[in-house]
Amino acid sequence: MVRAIAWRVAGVVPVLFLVTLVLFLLLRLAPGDAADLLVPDDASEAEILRIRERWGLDRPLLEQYFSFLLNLLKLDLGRSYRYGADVFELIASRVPATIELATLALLAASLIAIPLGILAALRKGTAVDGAVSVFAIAGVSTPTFWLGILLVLLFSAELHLLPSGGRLPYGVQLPERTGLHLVDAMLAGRFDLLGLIASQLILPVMTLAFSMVGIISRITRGAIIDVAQEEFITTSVAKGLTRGAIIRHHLLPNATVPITTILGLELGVLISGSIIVEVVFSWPGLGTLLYQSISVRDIPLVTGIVVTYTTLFILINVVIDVIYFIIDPRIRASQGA
Amino acid sequence: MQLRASLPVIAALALLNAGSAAPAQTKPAPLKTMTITATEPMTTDNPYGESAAPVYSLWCHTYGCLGRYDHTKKMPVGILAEKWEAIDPTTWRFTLRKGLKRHDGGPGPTSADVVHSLKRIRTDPESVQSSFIAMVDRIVPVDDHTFDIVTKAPAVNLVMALFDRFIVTSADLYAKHGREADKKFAVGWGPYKLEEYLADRRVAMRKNPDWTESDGSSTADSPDLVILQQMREPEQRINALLNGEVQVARLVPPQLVRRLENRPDVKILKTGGIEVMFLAFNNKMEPWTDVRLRRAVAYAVNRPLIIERLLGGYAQVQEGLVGPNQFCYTGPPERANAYDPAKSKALLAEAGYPNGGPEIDFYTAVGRYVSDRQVAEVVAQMLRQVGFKVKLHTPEYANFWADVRRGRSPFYYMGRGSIFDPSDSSGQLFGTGGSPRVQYSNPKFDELLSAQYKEQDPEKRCQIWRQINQVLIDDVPSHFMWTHNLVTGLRANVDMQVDSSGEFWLPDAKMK
Amino acid sequence: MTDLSDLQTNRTRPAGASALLRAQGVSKSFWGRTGLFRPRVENRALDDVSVTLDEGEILGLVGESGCGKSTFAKVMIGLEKADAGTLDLGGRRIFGPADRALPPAERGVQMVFQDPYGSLNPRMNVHSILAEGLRIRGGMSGAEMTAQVRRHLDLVGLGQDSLGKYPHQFSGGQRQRLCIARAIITNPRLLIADEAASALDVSVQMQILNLLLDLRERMGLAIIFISHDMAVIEYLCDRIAVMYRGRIVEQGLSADVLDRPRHPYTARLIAARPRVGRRRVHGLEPDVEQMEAPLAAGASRCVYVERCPRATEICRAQAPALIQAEGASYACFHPLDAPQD
Amino acid sequence: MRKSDFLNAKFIIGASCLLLILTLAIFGNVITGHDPQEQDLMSSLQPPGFSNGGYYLGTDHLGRDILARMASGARVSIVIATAIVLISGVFGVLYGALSGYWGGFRDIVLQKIVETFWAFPPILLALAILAFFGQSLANIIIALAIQRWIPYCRIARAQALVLRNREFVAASQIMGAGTGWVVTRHILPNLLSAAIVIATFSMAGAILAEASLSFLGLGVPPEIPTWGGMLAEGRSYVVGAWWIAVFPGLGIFFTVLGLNLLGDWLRDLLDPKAALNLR
Amino acid sequence: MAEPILSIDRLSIHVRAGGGVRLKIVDDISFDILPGQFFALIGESGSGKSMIARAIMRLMPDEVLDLRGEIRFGGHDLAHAGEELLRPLRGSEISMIFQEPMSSLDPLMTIERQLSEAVEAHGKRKGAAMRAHIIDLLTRVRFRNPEQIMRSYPHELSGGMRQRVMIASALINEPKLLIADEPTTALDVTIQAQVLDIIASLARDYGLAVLFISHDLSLVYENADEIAVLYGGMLMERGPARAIIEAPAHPYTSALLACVPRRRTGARQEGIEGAVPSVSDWPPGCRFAARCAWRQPQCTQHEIAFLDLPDRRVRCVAPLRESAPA
Repeated sequence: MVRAIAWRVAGVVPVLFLVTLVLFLLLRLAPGDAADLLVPDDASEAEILRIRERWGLDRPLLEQYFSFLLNLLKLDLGRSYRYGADVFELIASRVPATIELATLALLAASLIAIPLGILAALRKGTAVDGAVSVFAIAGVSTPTFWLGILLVLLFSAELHLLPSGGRLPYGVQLPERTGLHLVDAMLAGRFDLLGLIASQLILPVMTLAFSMVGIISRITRGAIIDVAQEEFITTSVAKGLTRGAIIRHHLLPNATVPITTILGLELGVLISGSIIVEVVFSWPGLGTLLYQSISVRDIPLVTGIVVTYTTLFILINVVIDVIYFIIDPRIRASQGA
Repeated sequence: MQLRASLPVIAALALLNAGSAAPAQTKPAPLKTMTITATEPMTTDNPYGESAAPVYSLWCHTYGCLGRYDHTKKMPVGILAEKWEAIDPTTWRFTLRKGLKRHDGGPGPTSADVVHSLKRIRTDPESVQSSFIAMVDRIVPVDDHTFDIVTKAPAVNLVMALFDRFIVTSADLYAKHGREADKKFAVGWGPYKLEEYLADRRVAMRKNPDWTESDGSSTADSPDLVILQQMREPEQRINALLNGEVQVARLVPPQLVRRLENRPDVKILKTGGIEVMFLAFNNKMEPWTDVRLRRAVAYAVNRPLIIERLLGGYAQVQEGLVGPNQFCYTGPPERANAYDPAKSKALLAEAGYPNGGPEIDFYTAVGRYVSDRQVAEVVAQMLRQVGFKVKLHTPEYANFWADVRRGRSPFYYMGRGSIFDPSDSSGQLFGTGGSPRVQYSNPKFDELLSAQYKEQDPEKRCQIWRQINQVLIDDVPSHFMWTHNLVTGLRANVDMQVDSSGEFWLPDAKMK
Repeated sequence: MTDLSDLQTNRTRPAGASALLRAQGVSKSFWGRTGLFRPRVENRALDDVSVTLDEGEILGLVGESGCGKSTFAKVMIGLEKADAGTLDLGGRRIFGPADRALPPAERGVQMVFQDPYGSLNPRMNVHSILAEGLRIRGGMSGAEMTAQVRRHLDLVGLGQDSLGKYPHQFSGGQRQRLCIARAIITNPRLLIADEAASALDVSVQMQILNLLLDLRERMGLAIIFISHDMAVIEYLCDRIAVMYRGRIVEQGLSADVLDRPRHPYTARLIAARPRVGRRRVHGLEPDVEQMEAPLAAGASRCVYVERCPRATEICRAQAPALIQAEGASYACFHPLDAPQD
Repeated sequence: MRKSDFLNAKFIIGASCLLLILTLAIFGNVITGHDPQEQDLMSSLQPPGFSNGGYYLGTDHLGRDILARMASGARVSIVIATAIVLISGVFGVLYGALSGYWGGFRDIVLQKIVETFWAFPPILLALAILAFFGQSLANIIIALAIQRWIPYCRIARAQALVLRNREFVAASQIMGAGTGWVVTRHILPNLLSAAIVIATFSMAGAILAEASLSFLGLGVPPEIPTWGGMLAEGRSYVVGAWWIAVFPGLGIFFTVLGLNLLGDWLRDLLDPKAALNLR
Repeated sequence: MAEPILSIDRLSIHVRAGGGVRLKIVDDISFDILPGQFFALIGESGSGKSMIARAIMRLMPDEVLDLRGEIRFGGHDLAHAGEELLRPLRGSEISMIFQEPMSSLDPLMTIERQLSEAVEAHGKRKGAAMRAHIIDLLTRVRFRNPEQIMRSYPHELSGGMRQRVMIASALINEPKLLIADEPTTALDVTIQAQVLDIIASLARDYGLAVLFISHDLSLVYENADEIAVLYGGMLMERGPARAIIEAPAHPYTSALLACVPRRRTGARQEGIEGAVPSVSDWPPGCRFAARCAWRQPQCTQHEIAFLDLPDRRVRCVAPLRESAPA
């Protein structure tokens, strides 16, 4: 299994190479120059030239790319044009926020969607199924930004129940270990902070989760229905197992594989697609950082973030593989324990 | 990158309340905390690494700068400098305040620190501030607290150029720690101490107890703790203000102002701005070489209507570069480019387009200025009404700016920020050999511009400016539209002034 | 209708060049992994398989699932490439170590598959299905093609009204007829039927077997019929080759093999065949199926040793060579016609 | 409720939603006398009603007729969504079908490229394209299509991997069919129904994606009214002039709802397992 | 004569087909199974045999609209019993094995868990006793190494082995009736014979009644006590196995027997002409008439009633007792 994971991780190399190459070409060929955007309006041409030289923007494209690759091998992503800071550190300071948001959103969506999906599948063709369907579609058809705006309007500006955005207010002492606030608070034994952290998380998580409920409940419903048609389910009925036992022991475990697949894919999509929610809620995550760094053509930062996304994406896939491995003895056998 | 000083638990609790919007709790020693929204990117902790008014303002509050322009009193006032005078056309003598203590208990600012600061502006590889000191030749220390600034040419506007921008940092600390000093020893002499700097997210400052204003006025009511919280989305700024998460919401766009109206816990503060919005022509690109067409554009645009109906009245029509909020404003110009579609049509016919045309490409920045895209849409429509065949482009800002800066945009709507003293910006924008954005060349303009630099008498200088402004109005190298009003939302317990630059001086702010 | 079957079964096989198909020493291994980075394991699907077949003859290739009989079909048809051995069909070398393997279309071999549901494209109508081979080959007008299609519909006993119908409108047996029509429309010299009747109801199975016999009579078509059912083989085939774990363990004329099986495995297959009116030989083994390890290349033992009631030391020590006997050849140290030690 | 009634309900509601939108797209401009582009600052932010100069659904901040813009927006949104679905669908299906049919090394290489696209944050690609080629209808379509072909590719590949082992493919190969022949006659027709189901869902997604791009300021040029653009612009007016955002929001909701219901219906219809098997 | 353990009385099954059409796929079937009897239900595709098997267990697909008639088992009418009555019977009193051994076992569970689950569901044994019982059963279905089998997952076993596991699972609670729905069809012929032998010998050992469903008369000949032949949802012939095989009375039974391939010594064996008619177009009268070599005009005119012969019942106007094909 370790080998299988190693193999999977090794598979990331060509992908990373392609990603960086495409990215580099895109950013370098696109109009709009980082140097133009770094200096103030009234800067002279000489000033712009100086900046270009400083960041090596005057060197040939290939040379720039190769030095980037070389640095990447040393795990050095360079320095951000815009922030002047080490890209790796900048990203490290933002990644946990995005991961916390995406993971909780996925968790929330799963907790709602999977039971709904199961319910719809078990009551296939009834009004319950229809209601779940409509609820799911409502989630799918509401633009994320719109939902976010309305939620803030309602819960913050009017009802004053929840904060409108941001992660933690200033002055809250939370020693950062993982960067995931809920986890950090628990590690530090600051259970008093959990409510505060949760209050900050609730709206963005709800917004992000709502759109996923539809997809996940559909997939769950489909997976359960597929499994329910398998012969071994009939066998279990023939054995005289109770309905609950069949659902718990046979239906759900066998539906786990397709559901896990979609959850993994969704988490990947979430991590790279949470930009809008991060913008709406001023969430200091990777998405906003990417959005801003693109708009100022901060190439090292953009590249660094995309490399991070790609790596996270592959990691998620590895985790999914591990889950398959745990669930499914057939996969265990084919990959060698 | 983080300056996490330990904080009394009490503050954490106070903020916790603000954050969760629970009813205010009474605590033995309430800390007056003011959270202010920020939109400009706070990207680097290097005080010379960014060039934008809010960033200068931040460092002026913490490290301290030579002085600032007090928009209420309409005069420059010192911060670290207490006195300045021109001793000859190219030399200004400055005296630093004595008795200031560095936040870490170190000595007050000296001439050596000023010299060091100039050097950093010029040579720090991360510095992007060298433009505003372009006129400075050198700084000569006279004694510990006195130094002379020698300019390359006569520069009446030196003080205005340096004030609000020239950040003084400690030479000692930099000598000891180099660039690390900005991260770990971000201490200066200003009225606030920097407590936390999270790039692009949040800056926290605490009141410097040793600070006294140069005029001795009381700072007792000013906030103890000030947090600049980055919030780019206008909706969010409003929501946060209404929810009590922030006390000051800056840059409220006109369409959202109504959400603050008639709220007992919120007040609206309106300030005339100095960011001049204009329709710029590239005067060397067809068809804009023809002044008749430029004028036709100017007459076609109904500025008062746009201000009233689209901008909610939160803007002031601007004729020329020097409007009521600028330095040297001497009243309305003799001739202005008022809305007159008939005249516009006549000019078009005269220029050879009696039946509509020419086909023009019109670019606008998007999301950069107040309602920029919407304004451009209205302008395009108005131009069409007189006969222009307009194609409106809304490129992403980086591309827009790259094209504008390189002189590739023929016709565009944008703003020129913080024109208070119009000297430098007008040279750069409209002077012969200036930036290629406008490509305007008029010997008369150039001549007048260099004349005002040499004019020491403020009154006469402003008269020259009146002429310059008229040239710009008549020749329409760009058509000036308006300055937006800066609308700030304040919680009811906050009392403060926002300058026309959009900034504020925290020691003057009052909080209950 | 002349019944040629007696003639066929009584014919002695001329040795040598006149054979339609000569497969010699065909071997094929699959390389599987039990885990990444583990040494790959060779799994011999075909081990030194030699078979000959005359014009108009029906050869039954019999064996259980996984014995390699389908792999052999794929190798002959060109869908799999053999590792070693030669294949000659009608005097032409279609595969050999030094020769370019002929592409499937040029070999003159066609195939009918087991599953009548999976072997017809559900989105194509009968005309397109039957005409596909003609279209690919080209050089035929639309009218000619339709004529051919109609003729072959007749030949396999399907009505002309089927032309515009889709596969789902047919029963399993009718589909199998369509498959046969599709296979013979390009005039192959050899037809391989891979379990072509196993998935059908007994009544329909007999129809399909009879159709194959008809085609052999009318067109002189040579057929290799692959099955696990000895009864079907017995009914249909002139010659039988028994395959076990990639090897031919016994082959010969049907009557010889069936009446006097030498190899214990052959005997076992015969005993298992369902026959009405005769009681089956009960020889229940303690474990009817073992979990068998994949057979390594060059294993020097009899492939059947694990299940063979007659196995002795020698069977475990070396692989039996093919022994020629009257009417058949077999690979066994302890053939059933020899007294057991 | 029996299953078939339930299915029919899905079809009826789904089709009525789309019919409503189509009616709006076709007849919307007939009902209102206004031009969708026509600005009238003097009557900006008119609420909906019948006594406000014929602005039945009100006007936006520039005094443009919401109804006229809804109608044009419906057309544009439908065109955008259809184009995106067509481009991404055709490309993705072909790519996936070939990749799956070939298998082996070529499949690995092709799938690495897919992973690369998949790992890219979608917004980045859209932004890069819109930045590089400028904002136009065509570029929006390309920018969105480029991220949306992957689901088709995945399903097409998965199906092709199964189909290539089907016996009718083998039969075709034996008769000498080449890749082109097999893919066009045997693989593609058999994965079409799966692709159509994805297409209905994807079409809904495309409409939303366009709205999101507008929110980030990267939508279609301002002359072209789209629901996404209207919604994004209307967000500042949601308190006080709700109609600017609510109508396009409803438009999006009903279209997406309709498409999803039809997609569901189609999937249930095409699902072979759902059919009664009496053989 | 002993009381029948299972008694099916005038059972009809209706299903819903596309377009709201209602089809009767099982038509008025009656038969009894005595304790310890090996009862073979023979029929080709579309004869409705699996539907009958599933009706007894009430494991029917959604399409089934209703059951008419009675299925009597142990004093209950299973055709109209509720879940709470059926569940304790399933796997305990009546158990069932299916055609596809590849998909009848849960791929994610070890064999041991799947077997013990069946025991636990009825709470008959626990702990070590249960384990010993499982090992005993696995030995009885002729696994040489039961403990290894218990640790295995289904994918590690061949089709025949899985089917034997299924048999073990079905017998684990010592039921009174075993329903085997074509349990050997998917297996190789050699394995088929053995699996059948295992079922038959275990049934003898346990005194178990077996309802064995197959399309192949030749397969069940040796083991069956009683045979019922089904065609187009109707019972065609029913009687003792030996009698039916040796002297079939219904032309269909006879034709089926003729379809078992034999050595071809002269003329070919003729199969049955045509195909099984599909449910939607069953003809009036005898459903086999169209394919029958002895067809007479009255065959298609009215419903054919059962004819009670001394040793069997047959649904034919002219049973093949004396007559021979023309």
